[in-house]
Amino acid sequence: MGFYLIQTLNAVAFSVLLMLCGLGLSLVLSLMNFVNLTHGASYLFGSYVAVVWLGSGAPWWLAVPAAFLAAALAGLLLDRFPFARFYGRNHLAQVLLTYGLSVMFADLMRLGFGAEIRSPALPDLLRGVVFVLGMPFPIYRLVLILAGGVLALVLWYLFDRTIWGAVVRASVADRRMVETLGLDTSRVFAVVMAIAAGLGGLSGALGVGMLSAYPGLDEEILLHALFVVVLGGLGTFRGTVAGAFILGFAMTFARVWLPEFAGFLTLLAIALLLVLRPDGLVAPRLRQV
Amino acid sequence: MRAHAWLLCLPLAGLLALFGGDYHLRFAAEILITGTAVMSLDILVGQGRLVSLGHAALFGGAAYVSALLAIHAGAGLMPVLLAGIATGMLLALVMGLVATRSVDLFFLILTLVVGQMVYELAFHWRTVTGGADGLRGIPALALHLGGASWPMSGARSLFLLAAGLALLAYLLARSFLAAPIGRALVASREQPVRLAALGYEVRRLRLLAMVFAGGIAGAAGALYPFVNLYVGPNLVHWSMSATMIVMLVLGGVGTLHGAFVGTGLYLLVQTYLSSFTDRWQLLIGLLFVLIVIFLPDGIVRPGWRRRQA
Amino acid sequence: MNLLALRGIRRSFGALEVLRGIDLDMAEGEMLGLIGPNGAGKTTLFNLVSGFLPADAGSVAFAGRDLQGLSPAARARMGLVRSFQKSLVFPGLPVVENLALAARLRLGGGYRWWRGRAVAEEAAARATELLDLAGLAGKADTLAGALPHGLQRVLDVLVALAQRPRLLLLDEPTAGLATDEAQRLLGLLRTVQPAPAVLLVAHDLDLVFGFCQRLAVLDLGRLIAVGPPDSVRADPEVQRAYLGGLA
Amino acid sequence: MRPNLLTRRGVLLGTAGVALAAHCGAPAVARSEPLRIGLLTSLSGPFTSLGESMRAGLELLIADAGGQMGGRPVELLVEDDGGKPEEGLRKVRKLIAQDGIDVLGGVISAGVALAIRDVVTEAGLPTFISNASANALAREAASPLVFRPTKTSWMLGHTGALWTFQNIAKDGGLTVGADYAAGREYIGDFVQTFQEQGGSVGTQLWTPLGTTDFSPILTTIAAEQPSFVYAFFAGADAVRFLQQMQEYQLQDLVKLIGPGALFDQEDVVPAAGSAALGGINTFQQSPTAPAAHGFVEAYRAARGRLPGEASTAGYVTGQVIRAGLEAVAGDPSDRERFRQALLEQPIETVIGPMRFDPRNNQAVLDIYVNELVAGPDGQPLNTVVHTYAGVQDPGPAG
Repeated sequence: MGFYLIQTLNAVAFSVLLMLCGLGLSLVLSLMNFVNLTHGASYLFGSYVAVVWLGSGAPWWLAVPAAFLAAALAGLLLDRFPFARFYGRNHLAQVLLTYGLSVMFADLMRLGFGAEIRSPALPDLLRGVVFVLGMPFPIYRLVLILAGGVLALVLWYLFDRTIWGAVVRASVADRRMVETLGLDTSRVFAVVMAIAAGLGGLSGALGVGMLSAYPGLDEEILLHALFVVVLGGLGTFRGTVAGAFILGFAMTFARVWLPEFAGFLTLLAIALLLVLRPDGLVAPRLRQV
Repeated sequence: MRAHAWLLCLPLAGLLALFGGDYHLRFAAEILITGTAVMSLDILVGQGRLVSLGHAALFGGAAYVSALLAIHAGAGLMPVLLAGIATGMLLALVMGLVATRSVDLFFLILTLVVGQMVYELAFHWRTVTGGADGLRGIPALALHLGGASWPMSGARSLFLLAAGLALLAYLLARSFLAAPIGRALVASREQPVRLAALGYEVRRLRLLAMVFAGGIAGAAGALYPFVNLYVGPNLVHWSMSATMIVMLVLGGVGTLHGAFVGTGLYLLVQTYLSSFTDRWQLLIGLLFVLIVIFLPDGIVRPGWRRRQA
Repeated sequence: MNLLALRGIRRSFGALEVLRGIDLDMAEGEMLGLIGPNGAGKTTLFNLVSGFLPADAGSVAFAGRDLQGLSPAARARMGLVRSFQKSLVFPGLPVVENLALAARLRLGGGYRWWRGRAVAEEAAARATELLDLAGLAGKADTLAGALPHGLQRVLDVLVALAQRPRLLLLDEPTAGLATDEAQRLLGLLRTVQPAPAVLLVAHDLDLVFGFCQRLAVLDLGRLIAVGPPDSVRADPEVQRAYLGGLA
Repeated sequence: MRPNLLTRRGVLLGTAGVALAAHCGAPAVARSEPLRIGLLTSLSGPFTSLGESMRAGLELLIADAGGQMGGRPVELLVEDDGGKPEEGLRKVRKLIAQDGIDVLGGVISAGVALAIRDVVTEAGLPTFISNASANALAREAASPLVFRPTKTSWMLGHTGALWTFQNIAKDGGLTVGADYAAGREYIGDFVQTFQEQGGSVGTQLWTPLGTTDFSPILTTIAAEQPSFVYAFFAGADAVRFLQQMQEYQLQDLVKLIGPGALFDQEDVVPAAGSAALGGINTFQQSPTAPAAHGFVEAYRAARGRLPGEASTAGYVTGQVIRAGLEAVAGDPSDRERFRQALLEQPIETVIGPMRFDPRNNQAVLDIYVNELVAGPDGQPLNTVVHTYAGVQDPGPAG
């Protein structure tokens, strides 16, 4: 009983981590119809920033905002060049551009942060466990679940329930119309790109306590994020959350029950779901025709 | 112009075959074989705008089957080639059945997923595939014809074999694209909805193109083990598919022959530039991004870039 | 037997009922004009008949066969062919190839790789014939995307004709064309042999009234009048639908 | 210690100003001509940090040797295999045919080692596998000119089982490993020896290579409360496994033992931090082994950290090559003589005395049992608690 309760909590924590990774990717896809494969690099960048921050002795609770800001700044620069001229293009062009950039960033980060595995010095506050029915569960993961939940709510409110979100969506649907209203759409896009990249960095800072940071992690995270987002239905917010939880539970329980086939089974589940629901779990608002 | 470039290639290949050393011939054979697989990917990417991240699974899957046949049954050139083609086509069919309902990002992910399933199989089915260690001890290749038998294991004969395969595959691909099905594939890239309104089943068209490309990739894969005398799971991993796309873009999408140029460029940079700097990946990435940014039509229009020698 | 028979077609988008029970018949070779104000549901009806959208209720029968569940491509192969409001040619292919693409499939060689020569030649002949008919023979090798807008519209209709349709659904084929260009385009539909039945949507009422034997008027998802031009013109409900908005 | 952009990666470490001799044609041996050592290692891909360490280790030895071996200046040519056998093969062919190397060392990944085995054998190139541990290379894939101055998987799994059986528990333990060739070998050899000793092993858990989240396994461990866990992970997997063990507070509850890679002093311990404390491993190498003392200090001076397996392996490979060359007066072109010289006399290395088994050219090594205790700086330090002397792989017959 306690065993399965904890395994469920494990699955939830992992799902939240997947959701965090997918959110930034999903945001630019749903709002700007832009495929950003540099997202994994944003994540890893955030992880490194957090490691360096925590190693420097600065207040630990500022590590996450610092990672957010650093990655957001990088996103802002990327938006100016070269992303902006690819916003209206087809997915293929975007995939190629951002994949090439991610190869470059991976090598640059290796140059800057070294090839070694880096881990953060976590504050003692986050290191304890709680016992649930006699089984240990780490406080760090509880914090992760909480942070992920709050973040998801904030984003959902911001983009689905405020005028601000409406402006972004309108900018995508009919750019010229919004511009006649006197709004600068390129600034809107820049802000969204910065937030999305920042989210990548933020999830990197939150996840680094679990996954560490090392060259190659960017690709692993990108793959997970892509699975989550595509499974959910290209960049719908609810879909990303659903995709993350399905993948998180599938991966966790495949490892509990059939660990030797876990990799294959996870892929099979993704393929089956996408064959049954070719547009993902939640049909998107916007689609490229 | 294109014709001239090809006329130049033939004497070059001849010179290499006559005077090249063992190492250079093997290297050239690897470029030609990998290039053939990349060219088959160009049929999908360049003509059908179907960006597959699972193409290495077709190529590498055929390589595994070919290596296994050679190790366990001592198969010669013809059976190995046929088995490779069949494997490539079969895997492409499965991949296509799963992925051709979708386009763009969905297609990309579904081909990636199917390709990774092949990888999982190659990685975990240790008793057959050797798992992470791969297959080695591949016997020399020979051509058996009516009782007679010619060894094909020398670097020179492997090079000539690879060159023959590349040329044949190139001619086949050209005739495929010039034929009604190839024209329809181009049309499906431009206006899939309109094409459906003409009565074409776009899915069937994409499936046929994938199976055709899979056959070529499979033929190339069948020869690969004999050049390297080794087959391992890296060959079917998605990162190999991504590398193939990088090679394709470097050489020019939609040109067919650009695939060979790009493959050669990539492998040369990887082999030689990496002796001088740890940062060769940065340079490849930069070159790639510059091409994508400043030659944007390449993705849409075939024949956009003709490399003058 | 009717060539096309629509019975009780309904379709909504969310809370919006776009089509509320359409019954319509068309005979072989007949030219029927479908008119109605913007948003009346004309394009939706086209999408339902050609299979690009499923209907919520009702049936579509073509040449006596229920089309339920058939893909757009399958319907096209039966001879139920449509054009699009936004002209959709294949811009990267030469003009003659645009037509040959359609003709080859009709001749059973659309997916051929080898041994397709006979089919290809016949398709090319058919394409050339149509180009001659439209006076476009000189443009055969131009890329379709390089044609001026008017000629792209003509090409679009020619592509549809190259499929040898029994029924042609034309959605605003004359939009953006000068009157004489439009006249010539519709004239083409009369001269081509065998002449298909045509369901024509156009905003230029003079054109529709001039060319069609029968008219159907769609308003707010209902057919409010079906009949010969004169009786439709005199119909008070039609006058209200068209003039009411202005009054 | 990264070379600058566009300087030849193979640094000329011989006498300054020795011109690059033309390297086509037969390797004519003149005394003044530099001896070319090829190093195939990973400078991109998953084993990058190991590859950089291995390169640093070998460079350190060549510097210690004054850039000379057997009276000849030494030129080191480093090539990157990216952790991929296909790339490694191409690089080895290039080193042989184009650069005309005299000996080859390196190789991190077992896949690469097995892939190049036939090529170097065919070329008759004396080859030293510095790091890859696949048992096959000491058994069915052994080759007369392929030496392995490092362990086999069996040597670590076997000694791990001996130690566990004698000092930890005779039953009630479980194993967990990364599900690929190396993991299967280590765990399989551990279980076999453990059972031969009369012990019994409980559940065997496997997780995919590159597992990000170990929580399903950790909860299983927490539920089973085993007497010990024998685990094999390497690199980032090892760091994550140790940290997550600590996160779930299993570190103090369960005795953790594994092959040395799980607690590699250079690759894993700095990142894992206190999560590594209390662990036990069997390893051919240890920073606290008496033989390693001078090397550890020199390496720390050069790179500011303690050496791990890869850097030590790079150094040891250099020592072995050097010993062989000294014995043949710097001329390895007579392959059989070179081989005999290597087989005949034991070599003193920084991992202890080493001799090669004439059946398979596999090193017979002292295997250390290391316990991770807090070092002088508070960081966990692999500390030798026992030494199994002269451990020999069963070899081709085994």
